[in-house]
Amino acid sequence: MTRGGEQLTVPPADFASYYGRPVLKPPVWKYDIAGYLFTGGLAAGSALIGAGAQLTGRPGLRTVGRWTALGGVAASTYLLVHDLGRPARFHHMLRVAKVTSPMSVGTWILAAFGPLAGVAAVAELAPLLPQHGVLGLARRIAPPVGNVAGLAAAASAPALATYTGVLLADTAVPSWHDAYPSLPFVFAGSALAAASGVGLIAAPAAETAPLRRLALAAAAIEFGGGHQLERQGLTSEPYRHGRSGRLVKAGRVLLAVGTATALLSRRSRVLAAISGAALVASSVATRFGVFEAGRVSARDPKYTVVPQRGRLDEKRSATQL
Amino acid sequence: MGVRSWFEGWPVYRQLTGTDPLGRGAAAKSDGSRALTARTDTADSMARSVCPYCAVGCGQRVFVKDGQVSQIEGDPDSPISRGRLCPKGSASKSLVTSPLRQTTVRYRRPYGTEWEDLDLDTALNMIADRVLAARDETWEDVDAEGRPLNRTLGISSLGGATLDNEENYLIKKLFTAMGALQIENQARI
Amino acid sequence: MPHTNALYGPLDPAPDAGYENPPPRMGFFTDTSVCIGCKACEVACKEWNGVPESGLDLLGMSYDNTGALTANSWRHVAFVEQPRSAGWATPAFAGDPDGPAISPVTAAAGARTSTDTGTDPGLPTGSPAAAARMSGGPEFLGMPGAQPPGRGSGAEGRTDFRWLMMSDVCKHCTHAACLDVCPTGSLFRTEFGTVVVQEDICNGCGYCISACPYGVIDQRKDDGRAWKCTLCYDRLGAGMTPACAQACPTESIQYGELDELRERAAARVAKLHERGMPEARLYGHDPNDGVGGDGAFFLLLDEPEVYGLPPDPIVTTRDLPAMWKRAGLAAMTMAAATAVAFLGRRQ
Amino acid sequence: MAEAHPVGFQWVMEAKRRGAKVFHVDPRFTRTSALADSYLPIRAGTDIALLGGVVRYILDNELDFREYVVAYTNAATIVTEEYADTEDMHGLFSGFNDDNATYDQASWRYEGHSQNQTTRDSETQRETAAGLENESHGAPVGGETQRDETLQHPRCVYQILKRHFARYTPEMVERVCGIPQEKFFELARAWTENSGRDRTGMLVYSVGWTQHSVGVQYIRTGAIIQLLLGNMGRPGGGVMALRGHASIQGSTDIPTLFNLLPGYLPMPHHAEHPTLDKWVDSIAHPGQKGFWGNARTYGVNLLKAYWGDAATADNDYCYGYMPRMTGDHGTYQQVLDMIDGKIKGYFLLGQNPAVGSAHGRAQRLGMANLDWLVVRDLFMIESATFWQNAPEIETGEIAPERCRTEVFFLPAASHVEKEGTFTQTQRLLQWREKAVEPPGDARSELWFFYHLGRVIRERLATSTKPRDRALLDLAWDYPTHGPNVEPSAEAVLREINGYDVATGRPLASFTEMKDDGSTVGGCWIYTGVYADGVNQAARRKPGSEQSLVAPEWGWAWPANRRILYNRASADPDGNPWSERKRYVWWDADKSEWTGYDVPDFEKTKPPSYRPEHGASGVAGIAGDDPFILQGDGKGWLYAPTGVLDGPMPTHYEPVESPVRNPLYRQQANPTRKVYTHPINTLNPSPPEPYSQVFPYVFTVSRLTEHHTAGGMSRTVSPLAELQPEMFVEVSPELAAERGLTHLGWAHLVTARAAVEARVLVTDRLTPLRVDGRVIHQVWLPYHFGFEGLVTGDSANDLFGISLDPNVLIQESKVGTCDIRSGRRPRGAELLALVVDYRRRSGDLNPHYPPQVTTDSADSGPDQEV
Repeated sequence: MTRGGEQLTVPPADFASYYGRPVLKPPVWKYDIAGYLFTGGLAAGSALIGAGAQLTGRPGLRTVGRWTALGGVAASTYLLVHDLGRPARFHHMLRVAKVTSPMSVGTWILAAFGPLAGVAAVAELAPLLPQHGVLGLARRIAPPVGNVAGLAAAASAPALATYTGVLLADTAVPSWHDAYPSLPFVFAGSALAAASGVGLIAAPAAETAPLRRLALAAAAIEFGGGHQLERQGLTSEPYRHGRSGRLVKAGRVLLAVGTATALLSRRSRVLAAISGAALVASSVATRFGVFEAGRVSARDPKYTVVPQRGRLDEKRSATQL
Repeated sequence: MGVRSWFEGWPVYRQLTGTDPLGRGAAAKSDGSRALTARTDTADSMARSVCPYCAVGCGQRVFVKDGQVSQIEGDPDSPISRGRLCPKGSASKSLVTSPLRQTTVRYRRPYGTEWEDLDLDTALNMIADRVLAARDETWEDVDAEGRPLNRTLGISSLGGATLDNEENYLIKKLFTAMGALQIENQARI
Repeated sequence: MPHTNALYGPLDPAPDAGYENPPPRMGFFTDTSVCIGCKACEVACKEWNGVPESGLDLLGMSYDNTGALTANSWRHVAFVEQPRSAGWATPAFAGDPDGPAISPVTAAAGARTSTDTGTDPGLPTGSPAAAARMSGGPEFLGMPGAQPPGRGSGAEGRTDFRWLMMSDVCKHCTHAACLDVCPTGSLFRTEFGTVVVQEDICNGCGYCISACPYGVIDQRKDDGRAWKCTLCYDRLGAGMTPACAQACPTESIQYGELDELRERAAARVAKLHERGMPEARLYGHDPNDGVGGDGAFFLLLDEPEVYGLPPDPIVTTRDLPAMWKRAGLAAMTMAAATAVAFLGRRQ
Repeated sequence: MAEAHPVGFQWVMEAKRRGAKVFHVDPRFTRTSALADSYLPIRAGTDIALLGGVVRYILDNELDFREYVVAYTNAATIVTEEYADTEDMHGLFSGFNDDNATYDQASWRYEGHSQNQTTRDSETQRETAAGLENESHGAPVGGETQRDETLQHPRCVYQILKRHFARYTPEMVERVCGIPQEKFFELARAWTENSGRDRTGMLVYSVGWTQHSVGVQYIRTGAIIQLLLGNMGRPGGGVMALRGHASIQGSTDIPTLFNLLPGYLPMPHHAEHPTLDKWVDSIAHPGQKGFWGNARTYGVNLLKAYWGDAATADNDYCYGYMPRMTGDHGTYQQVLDMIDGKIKGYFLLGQNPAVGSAHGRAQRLGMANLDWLVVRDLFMIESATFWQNAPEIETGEIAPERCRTEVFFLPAASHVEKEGTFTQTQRLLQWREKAVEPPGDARSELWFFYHLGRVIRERLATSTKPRDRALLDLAWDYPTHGPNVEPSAEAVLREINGYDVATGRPLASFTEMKDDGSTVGGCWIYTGVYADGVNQAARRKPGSEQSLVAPEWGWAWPANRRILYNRASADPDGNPWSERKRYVWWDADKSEWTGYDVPDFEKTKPPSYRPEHGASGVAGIAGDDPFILQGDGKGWLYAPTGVLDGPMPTHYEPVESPVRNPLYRQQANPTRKVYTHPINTLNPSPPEPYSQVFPYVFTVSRLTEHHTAGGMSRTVSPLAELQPEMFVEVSPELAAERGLTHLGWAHLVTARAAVEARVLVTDRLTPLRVDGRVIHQVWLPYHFGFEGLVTGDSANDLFGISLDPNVLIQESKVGTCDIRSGRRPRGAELLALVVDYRRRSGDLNPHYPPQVTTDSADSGPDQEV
């Protein structure tokens, strides 16, 4: 069977299962986590943009980047805690530091990134402080502190944006695990796209040139690094079909549209805003699509049994030869 | 707890300084896990009993803590069951501690539509009254030919087969002395 | 330093987890060839561990009304009615009369087992394809494992009939993904080499649930935390046998030192082969398998997937170094892309 | 066995590991079948045909253990000329009396016996379930017999047996049971090949076997096979009854049954037992051989235990106080009497007849027509709430405001809240220690009856009525203890054991009992359980520290013997039959019987002992007669008396059957107990017309996950969830035929009731080819009722009441029904549906299939006669 010139290699779905029930437990994560994938990425991308703007002297963009980073990380924290079965025990995450646990690694990244992003953003409030007194001192100290914090946050931002790829991939969920080479790139691209999108909407038009290039880069990373997502055999099926497939596809289309519009939007605020919205929407769709694809793949025993059975049969025939 | 001991109890510290850098075992063990004991070890007493379900007669050990049954499991000493129990026998603790168990006397008066409460002693006396009345009302001294009957057919009883031998013995003894003949048991069924 | 096989390959897990001079690794060998499906293991487990009720649904999956291992069922007895020879037995229904094939209506209704209850066992509502398979009718593709009981077509198919039963449990993997991904250290390796959730630590992040390649560990809805078999860690500490193994009437569930159990299992398989049961095979016994061997392994009489087990699970953390590499690469790409974007022309 | 007695099944698996071959015969493929080497599906109610086929196979091929059979069974004994077999009488034996549908057993007697020693006519025996008395001893028969040890005499039991079972051919087994011949041969071959000098085979049944109108004869057939193969009294042999309730054995040993007193002494009958002498003579049968010669001793000791000091030789030990039977006072008669308003009060003691007894509707309507009802249970069971929640509320047959029954619910103590003994299925008494006090008002039965007796005696203290003497003279002074004033169970056990009146020394054995009032003993077969003043039932020496027989764990009656009649494990000379099967043997050096178990024989009676002519009682038993409680010391292949429906088992169809008996013109057990009462109507069966209105066979039994009527399992969450709903198992073929869908609803209809259940379509049920027809069987669990965590219609509602004549146990393992898709109708429409079926099946009057059908000549092979 071919579609659009692409060979669909779906093996015959002839396999045994226990009353058709899933082998795996589908993830218990609620949409909080899909949302977090987006907000975390947005925060990371925005921190990078904030730092870039800081270093290249684009104060408006810097402010937008820093505030978006703080907003993103605050939302992320809320979503992560909200998703816990026992939210009051959030701090147990800090009991251990485990390199084998992407979530532990992510916790420590967030623990570093969050305060830095916060400091950087709060520093933007310095002009509002009175000139004199203790607060006056703060007004003078804040900008350099904010600058250091902003750069430090940006330094940890790429890790924040990409570790989530490992977070999903380091599971038994077939469509997530098998996509481990692609997911960090998809998420890195998606993070930059979202952050660029917010910048395009909110930053002064004069300062948004890097964002257009960044949007293009985001698209390049997501398409280039993540093109394998839909092409890795049976377990990529959920990225193409069903609701999850439609979401992923929508993400791709929106990314292309958003990037193209961004490149065309030099003089137009309206076009910039449209492109920004498309880029943000692309990121949301991609995150929810990837999240959903994993859940689908865990619920259908086919994605667990068929590849494993194939592997086993291969092994067996190899030992028999 | 001092800051130092708190810090030294922090698993991350243990990871960095101990034998478990990946935080997989020794470093991650919690206070709860360290304090864990089997409740059979901490029971106040243990009674040796027998499963109440089928007639195989599997040995049970009944552990008691603070006057409550805390665990019932197979008695490995039993040559019959060798410590094993089926699902019913394994559920014995749930049986005896079930929240559905009735623990007070309930009374339904004639033509009543609801249960009422009744004192145990009152109930016992009311039952004694009714037994004696029914017995008097239906007493048969002799048959048509004058042969002794010494009985009442106004009272029936049907017992389950989870009754103890001692209980069955007293039931039969009392009913026989009372002339109540219609005493039956699951053994008929 | 972590062992070279810390993520994959044969490993003695207790020393790897920081225990010096640990006791021998303990485990379960579940011999399904003598399982009578009595479910004593399920009940004994619940009684000892105070596991709550897991629902009062008639599932129609033979005598399995538990459905799967869940947070509220740490042992699960699977029942498979199969028109296939058990090897040594005389055909169960040979010579019985044949009748008309089962009606499509029956077949269709047969597939309808239960409504979706989140992570509880239920219809795969998230997967229309799987749901379609289970609901029978024209879409039914004839996959044997998805057949509801009674789907067989009369005496011919039933002549060689067998009823498989198997008590499933947490595998206590050598390489336990649930443990490794746990961000709180709630899941930990005991000195006996078993894998246990520490209920005073777990904050219900749910990561372990997605990580388990066997679909064992699960979140308890009203409680939020993750739960699974502890191999009765408290009893082990007191030198006792886990509740399920102690209750098991036919020694289908055997508890002991893993090394010894492996030897016993090998001998049992050899014996069954000798008795004309070539279908007997071990599952999860091999330290070279994808999870480094299971602490709880099985003797099965059919392919693992027939019992709802993954045929060849590989611990996800085997690929973790590669994943981190890809993430690092992506992160650097991201940083570089940002730098390039800002270093470009001002307009 | 795996299904209902999983822990017992470990020993089957142990045997299987060592190479034993396991066969499982059941109407449905169960968890036992799954582990068996071979499974034989059978049409419910045809076991005698299958086992009869095995008997014929053994005799035809001379595969019996001849040395054992000649020496230890009555195979060589010659029967009178008057005896006529079913072969000659269309399925009836000689002596049938049409008027009351019973046999005069005189023509069945041994040659040379003037008459059978029973003094009781068969009808009285049936009414009083006299067969139960034979649980500890054989029916009375004279000891001196004429024998032909060549087994060639045409009237010797061996030849009679051979002729009787001649028509039970493999072809006939297939026609009757639906078991293919090759499977039958596999079973017969394995059974015979694994029996004999070096090997033994065991027959295990669950007590569903007893719930047939020919239940006793089922077990008789099994016993005949085991005797022919030499499997009785030997290790690894026997007929093992798997009883379903903890102390159901104890409940017959120390009975709460209308017709028995402790130790299988009969309850006095008004006509037969007017005096103590008549009573004990009717048990002892002067002149008879065996241990029952001492019946007077056992009787006097019981009376002394009951009435203590008041019981003296002068007043016949208060024998006159005993109530007298006049007929059938069994539980089903009682229920019908309740419906008719004859019974005032009813005690239910841990029993749930609204669900557990046959014809649930009759049970509930009976309870709704009492003055008062006392329910003692752990949980609010259906039998306590019938006035509130019974299905009859919906149909309008019971309305709370019109139901006068006064109900007392008294909470009972659980097994861990009281101490006492159970007698388990292997006759083993085990003492339970008390773990905790019962909660709230919960009390033991011991407490309740002790205090009820105390209160009643206090009320009557001043009475002068003669009828109250029995209560006032009763020995009722048990020590009490604890906050609840609990009577001492050990004191009761000591009384059951018996003691010397003068010294209070507990008796060590029933042989120490005296018939002069100097000893007391409540249950002679239990004497020894308190030997040396030690509670022997409480012994718990670990199994790992003793021999396989484990004699120091608990205590088994009689005299702590673990295998009955174990003298048969040695050959007539007293040597083990083989080294492999060594168990009990004669030690010539010490001149005594010895072995792994307590020898079930007089310890010093040598194998060569021969009784003098005319010797009676124990002295009449020869040194090579292992069956010491039988009148002739032999295992009975043929019962010259005592079994009311024939000296040998005969296949009769169940009372409700869709099939004409392929073996004889006689359709069903002609001597079965029938209750003609408006509520008890039965489905028509061939040769009557309209049997096709109820074309399917249904059978009920247990699930591992539940217990009997569900009072101890549907109320327990970890069990309730494992089998949460009432269901019916049907084959795919029947599902197709009746349009039933998996997990859909179906309802089953009989002339009594319609019950609904979820459908499980399963390959484990199979249609059978019976006499050229396809017969469908369905299976239901009988655990469900309307109270508890999980509820459902009760399967036992479907049954009518027909009883086995020997023990008055109901046929509740097989019946006929129709099955329809969908839920049953509700309310009045439900009654209308049942009425409609009755109308279709003949007429609306209560219907009872004819007892005798020998004049209906439409049965196959029988037409040749």
